[in-house]
Amino acid sequence: MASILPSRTSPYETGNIPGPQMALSPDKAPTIYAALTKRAKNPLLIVGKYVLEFELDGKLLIDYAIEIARKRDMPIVATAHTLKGFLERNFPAVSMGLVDIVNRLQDPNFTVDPRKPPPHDLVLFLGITYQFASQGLSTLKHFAPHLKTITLCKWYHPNADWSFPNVKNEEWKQLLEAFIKALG
Amino acid sequence: MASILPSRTSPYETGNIPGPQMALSPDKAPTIYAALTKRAKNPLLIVGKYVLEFELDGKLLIDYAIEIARKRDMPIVATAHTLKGFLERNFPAVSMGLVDIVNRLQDPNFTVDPRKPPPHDLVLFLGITYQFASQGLSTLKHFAPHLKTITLCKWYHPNADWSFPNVKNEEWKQLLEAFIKALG
Amino acid sequence: MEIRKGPARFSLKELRTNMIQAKDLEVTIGRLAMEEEWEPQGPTPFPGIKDLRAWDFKFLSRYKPFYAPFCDLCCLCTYGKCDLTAGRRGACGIDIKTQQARIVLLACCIGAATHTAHARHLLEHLLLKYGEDYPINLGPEIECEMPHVRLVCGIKPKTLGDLTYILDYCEEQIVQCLAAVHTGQEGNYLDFESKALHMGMIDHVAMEVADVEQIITYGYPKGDPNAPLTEIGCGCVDVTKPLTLSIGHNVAPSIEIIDYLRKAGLGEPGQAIEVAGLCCTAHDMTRYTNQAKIIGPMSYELRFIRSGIADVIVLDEQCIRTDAVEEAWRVKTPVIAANERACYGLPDLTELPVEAIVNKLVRREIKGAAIFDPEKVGAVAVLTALRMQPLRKKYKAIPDIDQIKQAASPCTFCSKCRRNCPWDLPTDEAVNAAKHGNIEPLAQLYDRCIGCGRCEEACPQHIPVHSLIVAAGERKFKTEKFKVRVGRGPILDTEIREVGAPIVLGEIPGVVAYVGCANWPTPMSDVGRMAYEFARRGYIVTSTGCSAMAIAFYKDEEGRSPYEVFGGGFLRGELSNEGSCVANPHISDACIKIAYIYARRNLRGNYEEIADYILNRVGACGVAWGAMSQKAASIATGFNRIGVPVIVGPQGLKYRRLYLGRVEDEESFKVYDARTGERVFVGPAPEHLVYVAETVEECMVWTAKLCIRPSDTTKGRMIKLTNYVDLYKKFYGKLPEDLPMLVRTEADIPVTFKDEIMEFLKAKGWQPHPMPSIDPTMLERLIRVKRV
Amino acid sequence: MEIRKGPARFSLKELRTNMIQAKDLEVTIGRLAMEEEWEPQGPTPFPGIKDLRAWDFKFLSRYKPFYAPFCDLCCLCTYGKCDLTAGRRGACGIDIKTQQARIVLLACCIGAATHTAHARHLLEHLLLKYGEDYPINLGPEIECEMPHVRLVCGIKPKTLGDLTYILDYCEEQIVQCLAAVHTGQEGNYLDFESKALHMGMIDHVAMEVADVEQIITYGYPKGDPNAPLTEIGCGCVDVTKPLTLSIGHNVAPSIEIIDYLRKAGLGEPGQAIEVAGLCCTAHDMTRYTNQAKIIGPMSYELRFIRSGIADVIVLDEQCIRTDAVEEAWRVKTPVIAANERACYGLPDLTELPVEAIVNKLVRREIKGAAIFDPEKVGAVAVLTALRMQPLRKKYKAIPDIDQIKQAASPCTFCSKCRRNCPWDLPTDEAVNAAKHGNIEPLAQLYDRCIGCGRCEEACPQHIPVHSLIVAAGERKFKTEKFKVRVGRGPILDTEIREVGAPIVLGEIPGVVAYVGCANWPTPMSDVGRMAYEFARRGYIVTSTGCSAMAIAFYKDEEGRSPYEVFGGGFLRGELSNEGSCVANPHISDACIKIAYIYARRNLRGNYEEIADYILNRVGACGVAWGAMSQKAASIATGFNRIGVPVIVGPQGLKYRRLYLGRVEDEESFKVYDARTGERVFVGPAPEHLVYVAETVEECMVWTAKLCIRPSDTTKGRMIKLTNYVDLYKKFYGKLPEDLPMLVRTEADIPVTFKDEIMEFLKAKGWQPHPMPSIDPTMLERLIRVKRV
Ligand code: SF4
Ligand code: SF4
Ligand code: SF4
Ligand code: SF4
Ligand code: SF4
Ligand code: SF4
Ligand code: SF4
Ligand code: SF4
Repeated sequence: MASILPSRTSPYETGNIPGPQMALSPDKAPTIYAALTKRAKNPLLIVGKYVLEFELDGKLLIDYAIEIARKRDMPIVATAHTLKGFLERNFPAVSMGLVDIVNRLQDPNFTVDPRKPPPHDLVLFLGITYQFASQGLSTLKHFAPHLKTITLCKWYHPNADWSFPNVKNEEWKQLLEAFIKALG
Repeated sequence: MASILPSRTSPYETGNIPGPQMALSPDKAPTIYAALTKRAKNPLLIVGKYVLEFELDGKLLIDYAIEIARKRDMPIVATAHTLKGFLERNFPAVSMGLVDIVNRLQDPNFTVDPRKPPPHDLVLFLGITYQFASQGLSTLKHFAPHLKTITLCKWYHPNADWSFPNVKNEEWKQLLEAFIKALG
Repeated sequence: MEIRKGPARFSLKELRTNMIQAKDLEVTIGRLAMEEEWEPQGPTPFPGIKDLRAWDFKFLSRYKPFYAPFCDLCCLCTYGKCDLTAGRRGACGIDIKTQQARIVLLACCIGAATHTAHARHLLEHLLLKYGEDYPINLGPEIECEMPHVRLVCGIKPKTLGDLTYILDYCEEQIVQCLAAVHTGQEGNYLDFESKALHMGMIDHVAMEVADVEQIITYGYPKGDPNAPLTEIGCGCVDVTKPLTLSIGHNVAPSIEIIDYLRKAGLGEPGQAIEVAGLCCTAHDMTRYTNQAKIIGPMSYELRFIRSGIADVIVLDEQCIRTDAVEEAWRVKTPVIAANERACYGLPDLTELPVEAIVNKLVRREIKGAAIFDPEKVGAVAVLTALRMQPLRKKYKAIPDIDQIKQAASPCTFCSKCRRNCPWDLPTDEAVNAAKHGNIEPLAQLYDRCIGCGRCEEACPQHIPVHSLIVAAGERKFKTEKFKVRVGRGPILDTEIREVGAPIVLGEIPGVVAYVGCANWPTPMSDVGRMAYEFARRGYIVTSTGCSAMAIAFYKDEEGRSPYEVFGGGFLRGELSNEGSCVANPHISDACIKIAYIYARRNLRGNYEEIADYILNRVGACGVAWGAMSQKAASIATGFNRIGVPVIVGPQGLKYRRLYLGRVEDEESFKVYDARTGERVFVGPAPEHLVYVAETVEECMVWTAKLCIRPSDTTKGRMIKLTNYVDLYKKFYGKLPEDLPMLVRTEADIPVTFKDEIMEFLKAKGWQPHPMPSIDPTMLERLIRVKRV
Repeated sequence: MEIRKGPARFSLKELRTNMIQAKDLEVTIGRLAMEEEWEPQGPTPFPGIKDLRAWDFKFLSRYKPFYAPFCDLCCLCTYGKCDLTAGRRGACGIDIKTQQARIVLLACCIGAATHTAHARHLLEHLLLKYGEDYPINLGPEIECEMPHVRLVCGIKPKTLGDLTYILDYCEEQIVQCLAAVHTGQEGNYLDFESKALHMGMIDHVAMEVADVEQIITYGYPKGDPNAPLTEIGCGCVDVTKPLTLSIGHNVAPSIEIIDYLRKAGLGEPGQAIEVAGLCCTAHDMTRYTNQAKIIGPMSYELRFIRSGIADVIVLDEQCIRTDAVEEAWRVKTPVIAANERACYGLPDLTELPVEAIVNKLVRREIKGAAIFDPEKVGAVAVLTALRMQPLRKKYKAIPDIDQIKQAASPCTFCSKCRRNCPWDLPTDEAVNAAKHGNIEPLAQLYDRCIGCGRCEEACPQHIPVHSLIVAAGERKFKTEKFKVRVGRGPILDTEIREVGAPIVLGEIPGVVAYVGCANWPTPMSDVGRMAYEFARRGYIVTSTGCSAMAIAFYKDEEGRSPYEVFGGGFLRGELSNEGSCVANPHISDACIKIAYIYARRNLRGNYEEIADYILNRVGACGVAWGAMSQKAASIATGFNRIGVPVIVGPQGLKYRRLYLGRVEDEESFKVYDARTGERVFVGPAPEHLVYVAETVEECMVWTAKLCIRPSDTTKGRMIKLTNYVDLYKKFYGKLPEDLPMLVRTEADIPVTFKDEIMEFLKAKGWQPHPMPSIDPTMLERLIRVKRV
């Protein structure tokens, strides 16, 4: 029979079905995402409150975020109050509310990173409240045709262009580590 | 990137996304559907206007319908004005509008076939206008928990429990023939 | 501000409040017709949500709501999206059935609001122009002039100003019902349906107000069975002349265009300037002067705008393509938005002088202007058309025939166009054929395409698929020209006197109303094919809106429009166009007037009894073959509440709800015989209140069937069955299975099929019914002799 | 029917019609306050859709609509579903942006309709009880008694009866705007927004009517800063006594319960019988007598019904769980539906004698009864509770603590519960832990769970997840009891006189309003945490509805409720509860009154100027941390139109639209200095009109920031920056980046952070602004000296 929500690549929240366009979630996600990130001219990482809350085997998500950003010399936008964590780690994140950054990303003349010409052509999401992130991704999907989005959370995010599947922490950690590794 | 409507197993009509529960469309559909049909205690075939209009290599869809029904000694409900075709072929179809039969199928005490006890536990759809069928399938999905639905059309029908994928006529013919063959 | 003379007026809302205390007293206030003892007040004047709930529940126990959920989710509040699949409840506790009913109510609220807002807005304009004392006079042959208002409100308005109160009431009820849609309000599907039915009823009241106010002030035909014929089709305009195109439903600015022409010495429409319309506004322009031209229904909007023929476009309200301004800009046609409810982001230039606005438009400084003064719209539209016409001849967005192949050449045959087409039209094959030089498949789509443009939106190659279809159908497009009858408005009391008895007795086999929008499954001429067939069979055929237009696109074997073949009366075998969508209540009004004039039932505040009467005795059936809009949903629901069944085309299932009977549940199809109080099984008469047909053939069979009523005399039943059996045999190939229920005595059997049917009945073990002729009612209180 | 004495009355709609012709004449009709020369009439009395459009477009050019589509599809008509992904247009031509704006308008129409219908329905009841001449009197300290009505309508109602006209107007406008939602109507997102803003404004007018009518007739506190404290929480009821539970927003039937007790000699609530309420009805019961008890916000409905404590449940309207009747039936609590808008399919027993209804309910012949007469509801509810109480002690749907493990045992750890939870609460882990004997994780969810029940709907094992959470939190559930201040109603003119100047000058750092529903991202006590923090900092803190309740659930270090700690005035460092949701306009009214009383601006029909005033000078900010409903959407939008920014919680993005400024676009953040006509950049003051915060910390920082206004004096700015910088540093760890824009001169710099900030500014190359102090306005016409 038909079943509700085959687990891995259906929207994490049961009802979060946006429409015909839903994220790809390829088997070799870490490698593919790393390739996309390396190829991108001006990628950006946006992180939310969970980077200060989620731990994977004792390592806070924020430390993954910083590793990722460093690998690619990519700016981080720290949403909500997460700036504090970056300051503690001496990482020069830019503080901006999720909707503020998403709003600006619709503008092809905007860049967080003054060293690189606009627009941001790839945006990665990590650690943002699921439904909040989903709505932000929706804005980008509809109104920022010049960029692609990747989510690195443990939830399948239909509104992204690319998303990890729904996974438990164990596998998530592997995915994140493989991604970091593939970033070179 | 994410793309709109990967072809085979996304709703045939672009916008026809009902929700989290969408039809399964397995690789070995003909065999599986034949097994389901054989296992069913009181299956029913409902056909619509296209059985008098669609031809596959010169053979009208109505003739496929009759073959299928005969294999399994299954009643056919002929919707719209399709009864005429069955009379011409001396097949004793029951004439009823799609919504009339779907309405009754919600009732677990209803059977078209007086020889078998209610309810119908499996309902096959063939040759009904796509969106009309889709809505009828929706009613059954939500309000007829005692039955499963299979669509034999060349469109992926999300509201069914089981559906063929989106195919061109060539492949459709093969699927139908394989199904008939597998019915034994 | 002038202080009005005469006695004081009270708002109906105040009256209602007080009437709760003074239910059985007669109201005698001010100038409202209430003081007249025209009829005793019935039980439910100005009914609120709860007042007709018992009636709704009664007939909903026979015609149970059938739901076809269109979405398994709900996204109405921030708890969502909630998954309601197969009975799961949302965060507010709602389940899928209740949710569907809720959305139905929402659609009906939107529909009723649209007509009410339209009526209110037009009324404010007309009050300024004609004054509040302007009398409501529909001519000598209409004494009972606003049956729905009388029936529902229990009052008899006499002047334009009185209509204000009716709309107050409609607005209040709409707001009450809309409130029930809120998260965490109504929680039962039957109650949602009862409210939807309430909105349907209110919609008919509001439409009646809207049409009557324009009929009386603009001098439209007042129920004229011989309303003149006029032209419809893209080919009916002289493209060498400047052309103003009005789109929408609220005719005020278009009337001002015509008046401006006259005042400015530019003659009648069609002389110096062509004045054309799309959708209902076009109907209403021709009711003002049949020199105005009707381009076609909503499905013609995109093609006509893109043709670049219009020199100026005036948008009023409703049924406007929301990309109209962008499409017009592409072909350099300036746009005027003339209505608050559809401003299109255009700058409000109402306060600028006419000349200044015209300059801005002609110089393309702006895509268009919002002008909220109809008179100014009239002037600006005409002057802009005059100045644009020489400038813009060459602009159009539809390729020439010889450009089709090239335009089609990037096609990859990916079929995305087709999969995004609401009707699965084979655009992929057609474009691909055109790419290879054969435009015939494209041309064949011309008649079937409803002009929605979704194919183009989906094409990754940005091929203008719809434009290619129109280009391939160019000859047809440019030359097609048909005859349509001008909207006649209400039905005459004299006609009711003539047809009342034969309708109730069944000797006129039925009243069929073709109504609603342009989302047709088949070429729109099929609506004409159906109308033609039923008029030919002696049914009374009526029509409104886009469907009234569609009928004109059918030609009989001699090339005549149905309107040319049949008279325009509400008479046996005639075919009338009542007018625009707001003319729909003239059809329900005709049913009400049968009860009033023929059966002498009181109307005043007496809704339940009249609805019961119509359901059991007036063999009327609506057909909304292309119903698309929320308005169509509320109109159909209003027909249902007053007892008239409706058939919709296959997309109608997306309205999410039908009312279906199950005749095998005999108890539910029993009525009282008012003479004895006995419960009598009446068979499927009618079987359903809203039904969806898949094909034209099925639709025709069901139209005949849904006209059958318990009150039919044997002669009447025989006539109805003759039509039903004949159509059934023709399209389905045999006798209908439900004949044993429909044939009550031998005398009911159609002569033509006598032997065949007798044999069939015998085989089925048919026995004559004990009581072929009854005085049917569902209301216990109408039983004259109580059962012992 | 009694004919009313006194001069004639005219419906406002008539007046509006005529006023179009007579714009500048004074209206002197009947008893309406219009005749009084209390103020010259402003430019926009009774504005229609178009009349404030220019204002909307003006500030929307700064605060541009930001859309987060919640669905890529549209399913509103039978052409659909249309795929609108990334700019594809639907069959009607609409695109995704316009579609989102359309849905926003729809939500605002529903919200405004709900309050208007509520106000109308309650008014009809009150008119019967108190008569139309009942004076509108809010006590000696409120001269300006209905600021929104004065401002919007340009009239000054004096009696209960006069309110009818205001609602007529609201209903008309709602219907006009709802009509614009119809397929093929409005086609521009800015125009949809303008209409949504219009609906928000109308909503505030309707709420003002709704609250004033109950304040004056029921004798609620009339702006009493010392309104008494009362109890809230499941633990505040004595479960040994019979208990009536009212759920909803329309207090009429609950008042009748209390009156019946009194009349029947059963004393005050809490003596013989507990009278408790959930949602806003509870607020309004305690405004009638603080012996009534508040159970809690909407999130407490399911748990409290399931607890089986209630002996009868009275549903009035709004914020009712739509499964309430089913849930009540499970625990054998009879239900009374007391409102047309929420009948729940229950039989209408209004006409039966009280005793007969009670019998049916007590004998469980029916699940409940619809009774549309509030007085009868009062009697039936009390008598039913008395008779049910001994019968039904043992019924509840929440397991005992020792049954949890067994109930959890079928859990397969499939996580479907969690994936269906709106807040992704770890129900899977908690149930699984309980299965293995550890109920602590379940208990920990007690405070975070919003009681929606979606977890249970998803569980394939049918484990009652929510009930298990409540069972695990049993001790808390049964004993929790807090203090809340009774809703005080309007703000006193005297208070405004005291705080007007310091607010406008910025010396009171802001007015913060905690409003809206129970869809909270974090435990509801966080609302209290925020309110506490801002009251402590000297802000004026106000609250309504579920948020006013949530505040009570916070305890400070000494275990005190914020309401116990802070005074209840509209004063520096105080915290007031205005009342139920319909008390929201008292907050916007306070802003309006600042303009009126402190700044002596005219209110009458002068909306634009006052909104401009508030946006530029009144540092107020709404926080709707758990906003869920359509009402919350329209309330927030109404705040926006009058110039008050709002912050919503993370789910608020599902409303689909924010209004966000981009302060780097300096031109958009320039205002006129009314004294010179010069354009002055004012920085982010305020930066956004609707903002979504992800965390409480972010919300607090933004609350402080959104109170900053161009009118701040240096002292005022310094105080506001002190709070903003302090919070920012505390939660974000450094100085805010936008300081260079906010610090205009050195004198603006908070003393506490002086050196640090100076250094920071220097590093940024900051220069003092040329014009620190201005008379800011966005309206050209208010410039006193025209720029040369
Ligand atoms: S209205 Fe009810 S079902 Fe719809 S989203 Fe809100 S909570 Fe869910
Ligand atoms: S979508 Fe475009 S490319 Fe694809 S088949 Fe249609 S016309 Fe050809
Ligand atoms: S414009 Fe015509 S062909 Fe294209 S999608 Fe619409 S109906 Fe189909
Ligand atoms: S029939 Fe439908 S599409 Fe046509 S004008 Fe009326 S509402 Fe519009
Ligand atoms: S109801 Fe319509 S808008 Fe809502 S989720 Fe379903 S398709 Fe989307
Ligand atoms: S309203 Fe427009 S976008 Fe929505 S379903 Fe209808 S045609 Fe499609
Ligand atoms: S009831 Fe509580 S735990 Fe269950 S889904 Fe709702 S919020 Fe989550
Ligand atoms: S859905 Fe039910 S079975 Fe699955 S994890 Fe949750 S409680 Fe356990």
